[in-house]
Amino acid sequence: MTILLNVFTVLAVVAGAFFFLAGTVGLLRFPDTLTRLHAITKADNLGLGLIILGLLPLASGPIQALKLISVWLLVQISGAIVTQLIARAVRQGGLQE
Amino acid sequence: MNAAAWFGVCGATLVGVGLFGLVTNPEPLRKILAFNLVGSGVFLMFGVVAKRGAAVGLGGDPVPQALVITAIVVAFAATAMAIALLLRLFEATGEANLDSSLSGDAKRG
Amino acid sequence: MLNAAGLPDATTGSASLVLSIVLPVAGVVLSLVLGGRQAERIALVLLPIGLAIASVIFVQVTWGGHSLAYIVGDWAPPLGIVLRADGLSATMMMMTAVVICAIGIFAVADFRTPADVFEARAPFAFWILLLAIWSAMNIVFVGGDLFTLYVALELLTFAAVPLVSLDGRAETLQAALRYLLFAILGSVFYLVGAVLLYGTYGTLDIAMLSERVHADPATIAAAALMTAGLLAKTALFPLHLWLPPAHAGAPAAASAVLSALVVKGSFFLVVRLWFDVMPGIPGAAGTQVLGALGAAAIVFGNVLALRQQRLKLLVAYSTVAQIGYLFLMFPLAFNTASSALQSGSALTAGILQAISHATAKGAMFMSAGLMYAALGHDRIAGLAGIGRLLPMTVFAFALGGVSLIGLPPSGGFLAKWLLLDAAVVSGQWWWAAIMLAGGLLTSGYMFLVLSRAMTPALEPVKLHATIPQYQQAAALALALCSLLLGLVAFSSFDAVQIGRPVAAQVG
Amino acid sequence: MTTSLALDIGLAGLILAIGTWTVFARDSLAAVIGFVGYGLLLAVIWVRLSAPDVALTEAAIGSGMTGMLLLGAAARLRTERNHATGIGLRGRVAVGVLCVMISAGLAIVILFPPESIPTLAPAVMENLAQSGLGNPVAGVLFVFRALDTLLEKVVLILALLGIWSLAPDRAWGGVPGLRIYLEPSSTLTFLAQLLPPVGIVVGVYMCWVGANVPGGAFQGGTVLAAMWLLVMIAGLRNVPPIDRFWLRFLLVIGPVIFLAIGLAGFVLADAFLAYPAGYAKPLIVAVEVALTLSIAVTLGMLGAGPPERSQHS
Repeated sequence: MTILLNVFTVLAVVAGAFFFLAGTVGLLRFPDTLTRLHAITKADNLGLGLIILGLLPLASGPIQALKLISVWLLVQISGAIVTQLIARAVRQGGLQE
Repeated sequence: MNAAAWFGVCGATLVGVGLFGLVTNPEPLRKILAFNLVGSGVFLMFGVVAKRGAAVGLGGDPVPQALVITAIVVAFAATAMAIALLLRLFEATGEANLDSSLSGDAKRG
Repeated sequence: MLNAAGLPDATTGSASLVLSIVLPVAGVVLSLVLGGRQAERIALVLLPIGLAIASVIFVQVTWGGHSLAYIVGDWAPPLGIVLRADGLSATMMMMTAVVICAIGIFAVADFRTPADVFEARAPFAFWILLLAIWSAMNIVFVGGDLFTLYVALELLTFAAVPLVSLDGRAETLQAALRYLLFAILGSVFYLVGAVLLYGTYGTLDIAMLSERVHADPATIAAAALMTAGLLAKTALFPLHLWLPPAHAGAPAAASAVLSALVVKGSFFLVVRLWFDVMPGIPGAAGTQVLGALGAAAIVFGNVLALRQQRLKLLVAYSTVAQIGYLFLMFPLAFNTASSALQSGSALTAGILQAISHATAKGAMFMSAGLMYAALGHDRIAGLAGIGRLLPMTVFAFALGGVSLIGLPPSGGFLAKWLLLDAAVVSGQWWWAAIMLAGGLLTSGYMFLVLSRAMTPALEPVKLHATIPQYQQAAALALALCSLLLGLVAFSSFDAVQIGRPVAAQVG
Repeated sequence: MTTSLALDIGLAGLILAIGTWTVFARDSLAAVIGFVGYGLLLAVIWVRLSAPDVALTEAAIGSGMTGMLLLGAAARLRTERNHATGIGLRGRVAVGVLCVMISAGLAIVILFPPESIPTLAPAVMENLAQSGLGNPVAGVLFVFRALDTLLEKVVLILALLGIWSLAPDRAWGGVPGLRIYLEPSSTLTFLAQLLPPVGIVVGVYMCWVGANVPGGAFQGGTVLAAMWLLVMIAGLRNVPPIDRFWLRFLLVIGPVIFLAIGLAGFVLADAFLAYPAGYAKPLIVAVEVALTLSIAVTLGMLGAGPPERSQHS
């Protein structure tokens, strides 16, 4: 049983890392700010979600598992809202590229 | 060369890099940023000294760690005051640099 | 009397050390809550009490003949912090108390909360910052742990910087920012030294360090970096750029506090570091370098003072020069036999020089401020007739000058006499030459100012503001203190030497 | 073992790279944004150095609050064309050589420690039980070196007073000039309604648990201050004018209680800042709670800056 869990963890974490990589590549390659924002937020949220999913079996107890999930939720919320704010600032011509 | 030694070298280099920025960069905002860099370098050296002193089942010697917590708060207070002074100077004179001719007569002496 | 760690067996009656720190801090905290008008009252109430505490400590140390120590929180070093007051700190605390009382009386007229408003910015800030500077100076003098001294230095800096830009003019904001940047650069260097010392010896307590210190690369690096940091805060010659605009731009009472006291705080730590923590480390080369920087400060400071057009800048550059004098004592206190710094008459001379400069410079900045208020400007060329208008102020300025030049019976004279004597005894004649040249240059710009002030004005001088008598009296009192300091030579004992680790050598 | 060493070396290299970049980057705003990332990575290094208390402080104050102040300043100074000419090339080379020597010297001294590493860890551990605290760092901060912690709180108050004293005379007693989103954007309001409850729970938890596990007054206070600033920036709460009595009272409640308990040590225990036997823990927790309140208000007002508008306008 533990082997299955370990395999699942490795797979999930690797997939998560891949999405982070994809997000970074998007950040470097995409032409303007809005698309870069899009790439970063989508990829990183999904990547983090996968990594945390992978780490859940290793958590020492339900409390620590809940803490991991709350980390993910907080990053989700703050990431999404900050992206909205930056996008609004860009659209109003605040921040030039 | 364990991890602590590497972080020590990293801290020492940060002190040098930050010092270079603090002395040579003309913009006061960048000087304050460089000061924070030097500060974090020094605190890392405190952390390495603490890690070396780990004993009796503790991850590190708590005394330097407590000193670092106090020093971080003091460094923050210095940064906050420097930034408030800089912004107030920018409002009062429209420019934020240190070598303008404002205190010229002091220069001319 | 003192056990191994430099602690008296029982912390007898030295609770006064704690009071000297805690009372001004309590004053700061209370005035912040109670608001502007109360801040002034609290400060004026605390002035005599603080003076009384400083005198109690001075009496306890001098009559008891041994240094006081107080273990804070009942945890002895290396874990805990101890407060130590030896002869050195007792004399400096007395000087600080006297100067702050005089400046407090002087500042009542300039920093009074107007009747129509509950709280005004400048008075509220000034009185709290004055109390904060007092508590920071007291901690610098009695602190026994290098990290507590670091926090005290920061307390001193954060209380001094807002004083520079208290009247909000643009150039004072720039001077305050440059001062703060130099100060935080100095404190970072000090911290690097502290971490090296702790990494090598496992303690930051001064007495314990002095027993364990031996010359190895880490200690030499720590000594060099800490000294460099403290020199930046003391504005010794190459690092003096921030001082003139900062001290000249501040209001009269503030520049008196900055020049007389704040600069002495970091200087005192250099003395503590070199004479108490590591007397054997610097060696001949180190002391000669410090002496050379002092000599350069004397020459440059005085020459630049001679060329100033504005009185407050002249007095500020004279501070840069006088700071140079303070560092001449290091090479003269170096005992070639034991290749260590000897706490003898040279140390007494240096502390006497610091005390006489503090009182004299406080008086000079106060009188310069009064002349500025009376004439509306402080151009030296336009000082004609002020001698007749404000005789007491110009007299106080002149007495301060007498002490800086070092004419008998002033404290400056006694300090220079002891330094010259040490120079002759140790055969380092070049320091004697520097001192005499410095004395000549100082008398140069003093006569420059006084001759202008004494010339009768062609047309009657219009008074911008009426100057209250007690302000002039405060400046004169401080100048008289500096003048009569020389008479201490006839007293039988030498207060500074009490509690010095090495046997006091009769000067 | 080598993989974690490789990770550490990679982390140290990354930190060095970002640090150097923030010094040499041309655009100040980009450098400040880089600095915030640098601060968070630094917190990870503190975890690797097994100093969780310091990691919390570095993340909260070192990169969080400092980052916010720097970002605010960088944004306001963007319009200022940087025409200031720095030191000439010869000067830069000289300073560079000096800095390289200092760094090399420090690195050598760090790499070759003394034979017997001096440490106070055993001394702290044996005396910690007496104070009833579980967290050794909190023990050092509040029992062995309580004077430093008290003075440091006074330093924070003085920094705030220094910043307030920069205000123009007409604006004294007025409202600090915090940049506020005038037209309430729905997303920021959503964040300012959702995050503070979580933040307050986390802050209070960090302060409460600080006596036994990593946490403490400073870290908890900073999180609370961040939440207060968020609510003010989103416009849900207006910034309080600085002459309010409750504001001044909360500013000083921490040091006042700490000082009172310290002075009580004269009578109850036998030294200033000593705690009577058996009552150490409750007294320290009381001090920590008061300090957290004070720190939250002080850091909040430090973030808000000097007063700019008098209350009536």
